[in-house]
Amino acid sequence: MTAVTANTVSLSWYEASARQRIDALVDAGSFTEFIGPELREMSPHLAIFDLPEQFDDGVVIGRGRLDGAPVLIAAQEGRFMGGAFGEVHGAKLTGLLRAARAQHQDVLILFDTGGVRLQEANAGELAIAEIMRAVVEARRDGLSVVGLIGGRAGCYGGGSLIGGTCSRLIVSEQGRISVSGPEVIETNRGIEEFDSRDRALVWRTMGGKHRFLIGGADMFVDDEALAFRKAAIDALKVGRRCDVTVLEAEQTRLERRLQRFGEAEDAVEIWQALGVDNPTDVPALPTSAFLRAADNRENADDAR
Amino acid sequence: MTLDDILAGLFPTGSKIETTGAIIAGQAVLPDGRPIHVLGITQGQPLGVDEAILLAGHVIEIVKSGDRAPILFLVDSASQRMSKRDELLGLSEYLSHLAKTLLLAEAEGHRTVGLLYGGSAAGAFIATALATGTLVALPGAHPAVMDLPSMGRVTKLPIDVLKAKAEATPVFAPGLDNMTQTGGIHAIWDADAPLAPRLAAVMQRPKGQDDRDRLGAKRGGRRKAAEIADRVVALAATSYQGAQHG
Amino acid sequence: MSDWGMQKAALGERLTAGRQHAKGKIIPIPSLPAFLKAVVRSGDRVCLEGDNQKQADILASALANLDPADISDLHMVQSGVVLPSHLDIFEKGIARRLDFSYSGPQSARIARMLFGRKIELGAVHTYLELFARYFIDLTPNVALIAAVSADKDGNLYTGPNTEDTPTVVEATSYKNGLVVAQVTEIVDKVPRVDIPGDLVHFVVEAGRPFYVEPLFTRDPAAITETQILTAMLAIKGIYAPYGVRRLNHGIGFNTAAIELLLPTYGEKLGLKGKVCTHFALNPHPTMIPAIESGWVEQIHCFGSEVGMEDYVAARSDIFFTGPDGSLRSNRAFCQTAGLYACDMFIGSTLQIDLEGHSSTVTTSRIAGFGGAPNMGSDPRGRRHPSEPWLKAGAEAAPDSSAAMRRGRKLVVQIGETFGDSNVPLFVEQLDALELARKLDLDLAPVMVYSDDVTHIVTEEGIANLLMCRTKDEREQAIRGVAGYTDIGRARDANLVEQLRQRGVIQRPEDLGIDPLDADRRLLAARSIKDLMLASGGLYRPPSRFRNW
Amino acid sequence: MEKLSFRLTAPNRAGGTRAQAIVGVVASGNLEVLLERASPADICTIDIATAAHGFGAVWDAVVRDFVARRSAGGLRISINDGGARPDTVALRLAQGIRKIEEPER
Repeated sequence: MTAVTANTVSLSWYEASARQRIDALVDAGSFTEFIGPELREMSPHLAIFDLPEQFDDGVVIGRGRLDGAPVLIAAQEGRFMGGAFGEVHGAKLTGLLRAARAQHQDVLILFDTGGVRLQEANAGELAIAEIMRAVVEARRDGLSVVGLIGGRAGCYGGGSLIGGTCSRLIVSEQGRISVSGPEVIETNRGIEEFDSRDRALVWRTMGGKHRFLIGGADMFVDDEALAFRKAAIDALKVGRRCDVTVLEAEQTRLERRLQRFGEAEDAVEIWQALGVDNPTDVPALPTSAFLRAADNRENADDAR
Repeated sequence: MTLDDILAGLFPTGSKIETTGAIIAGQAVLPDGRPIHVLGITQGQPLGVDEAILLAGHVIEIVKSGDRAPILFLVDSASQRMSKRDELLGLSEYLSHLAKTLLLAEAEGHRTVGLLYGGSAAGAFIATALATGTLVALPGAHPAVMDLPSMGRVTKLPIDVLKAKAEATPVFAPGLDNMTQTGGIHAIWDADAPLAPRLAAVMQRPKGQDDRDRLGAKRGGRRKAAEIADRVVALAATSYQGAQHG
Repeated sequence: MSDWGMQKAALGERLTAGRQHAKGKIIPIPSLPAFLKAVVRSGDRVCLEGDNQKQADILASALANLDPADISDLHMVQSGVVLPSHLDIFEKGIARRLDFSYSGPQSARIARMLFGRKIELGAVHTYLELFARYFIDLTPNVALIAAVSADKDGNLYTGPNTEDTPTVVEATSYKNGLVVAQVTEIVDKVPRVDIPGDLVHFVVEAGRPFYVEPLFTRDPAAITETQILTAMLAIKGIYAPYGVRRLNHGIGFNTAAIELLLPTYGEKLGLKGKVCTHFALNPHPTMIPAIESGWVEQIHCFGSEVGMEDYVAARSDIFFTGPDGSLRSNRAFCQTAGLYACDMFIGSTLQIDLEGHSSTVTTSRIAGFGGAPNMGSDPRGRRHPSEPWLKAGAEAAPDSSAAMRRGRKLVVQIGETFGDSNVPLFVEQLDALELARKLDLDLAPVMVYSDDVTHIVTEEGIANLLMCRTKDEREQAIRGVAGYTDIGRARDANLVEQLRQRGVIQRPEDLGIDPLDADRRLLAARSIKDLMLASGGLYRPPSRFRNW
Repeated sequence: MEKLSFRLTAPNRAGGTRAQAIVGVVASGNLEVLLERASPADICTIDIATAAHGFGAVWDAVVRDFVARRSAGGLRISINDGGARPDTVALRLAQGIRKIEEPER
């Protein structure tokens, strides 16, 4: 008989709020928030649409310590407006990344976003461009910017583009990374190409396991706050460059991906080509078995 | 204006630029005799993994050449390609990679100027035009995050209501003026004036910090972003000193 | 009289007509329309098999594609009106009269068609009641049923979804009715004989499985803190004191929460082995953690559940399985078990009135009852004692003689005071009454009658209606757990406080429950994936429930 | 959005020393509650911005019960509501009190 353990101590990253994730990630009690909810810096645009506002505009930013070292942190709240980037939300992140350079401190971005917030689409789009530039500038100063992906909203749209600028990405199986959402693909291409309600299809096309296998993410962890914490500590130890060597390596890596898998119709074909035994079983594998099966995955070490 | 008209206007002394599929690549000479690289995406095409990797490859070659010549990036695209294949292959990485190469070029001494002369939207806009050091546009260009009908579907608001709201704020509706007011576009060129001097003027602009949020504040289209970002930078400085001393 | 045997003769005519389109008993799919036209007669009483789970979908579509000029005035007698084609049959004028039990996904359309007089309604039944009438006055002339496979003799294998099939076939075939089965495939030898071929006249090889709705799959990710609180109240305030071992759960999220709290909260309360050991219940995925941790001894099922087949087969110590290894379900037997052999029914509803009547009917939706009125009723014919049954009986009539006192089945309505879109659970008057008036029905469609309900559980507390002595007490007990609904706010605070002193109303704090402890971390599984992992990979959830 | 404000006499003062606490998120059927120590010790003020119109009487009942039963004195409570049900509101308010009373680390 299998013993069932109660989930009394663990914190599911997928389920946790932005604030719970930060609390569980950093050294206990070490977090200081910048522009906290008491300052009520809310979106000035949602009222136009008669939509409710949130005191922190859906992102919590500040500084904490990770294994003793100071680190700047941003956590998106995927349940508020789908974690989408609006003007204030985006500017808090932009400011944090600019602060990283000024203070010479690494950054963790806890993504949980559907992309740009449509009600302030232009501001959100520009914020994403500004954040990407700030990430690259911080990395060129020798800083690490690590993305953590495993929330309800995934990491979609412009969020996924910011993710692509990070020095390392940590993902759980639940995490999804994609520019276009499933519904958007279905609307544009028809249900025959992509049935957005087929969640197994969605996950094997955009989910954490697939991204890890093709090198779209660097570390694969359980849906556990402590697993994310451990991975974040490790991720900050590597990948402190963003120069022509790194981008040339990424160019080679991404070209190779197109050559190897460009004709694949489905993720399972890609996993097969990667030499995974029983590729159709991949979605059902528990983490340890998956990591063994992923031995020959593509990786992006120093090529991101 | 057609692409040929634009290129002729920009480079009266001649250029060697080819368009392969939707990808523009080549070189030209500025009126002062200096060389300039020309890249871009044209014909209102979507930007997918195949296009992004080609463009990024060109940028990397330019950076590796060490010539520090400026790069003009022309944009008339749709949005990112919304397909299963592109997402299966990790489109976000390809678009980010392209953006990173442009940001790298700027940082490595190549001035990067984006010229938006047609459409562009969403991820394609971020990965191209918005990743250049200075973005200018020609009249008639039409950047968007999402078109209004799609926006209507998502927000469950009728188009008329959205249009009325768009009158009150530049913050959400598509269009060149809105994107300019929010600071995303440095300047809209006058279509009737010669283009070459305008390009030369942009090249004169001192290279520096990302000032789009400041432009947005100045133009009234994005009043909060710059102030919020500045406050975060200031808070991070003071709180850290406090923490170190405390 | 010399005309005995007329029904046999009529059946003979149908068989002859049908054989024109058959090879032996097998009807090729292309011949199905012509075949149906040949064997179905206008005015027939037809049972189209389908309940809240399995559907004879191919046969339903074929029936709906008949020409009303050829066949009309059918009287449909069927458990479920679930597929669009079930109502197309009426829309097109092929059928006129309807007796049924359940109409979940078609509840809005069936209401519109009833208002539009497109359907002549016999009655809305509970399953067991409709089955009973199959043997008395609603015996089908034709039954269109569904199975997994058949051999050339018509022996049928239903797999885990046997459900209504034996009942329908029994009533039809033994009373000279025609039985037609759709099967996925024809095989040389069926894995087990669920229906003997003698009773099956024709078989249609559909080439694909019949449709099954995963109705009993509740995603733990959607369970709210308030639902967890109601579950804690039910476990500590009802399961524990009555010692409820034999029971049935409804399909809502509150009872799913109870199932997921057994291995955690229930374990902490020391209830393992003392409650929830025997169930009349479908193979709910949310039962996996409780089963795996040894809480459950035995479960008999109405039907199966999509994705649970391998798990059930691997747990034959718990479930009823056949020689082929797979589940044997049987709705009629399980409903009987739920009626007579269970000490408790607990489930959710949409509306409860001031007397305690409850209904899932709203003015625009007629969802039917399914099995709820059967499970949720006190069987007057019960004679065997059990601790919970006797205790409930004693609470209802403390002054009567113990040896002559009927026990009571515990019938518990559980829910949050406000449902989706802030719609209150408690109402002055059930929408069912208004509906009955509009449709000119003799009987309002009430799911559980007030005199059967023993307890109401909301996040505000438990109302024990067994202990109410007057109509007024009953009303205040209901108002006393109705939270901030209009009904709840109009309570007599003094009377409610008195009821609380007497233990008629119990608040969370009276039971030593802190609402702030109602945390999702108490759930033994918080996602469908957790359930899959808890099953050791045996549970294979349908794609739409996955997030991996 | 509908705005509601309450200023209620609170029988019990909020314990603990934390200056503020926040619980919940603004989402469909959910709400966030920000608690700050700002009012006099025997007063609790509650300001609500809600997406659901016409539930003033329910809010009135919920916040009055809350202030009567929990230790809310001395608090300024601000709520952004995405149309939460009263039971969720009551739960979040109670969670907020528990959080602001937590010992500081």
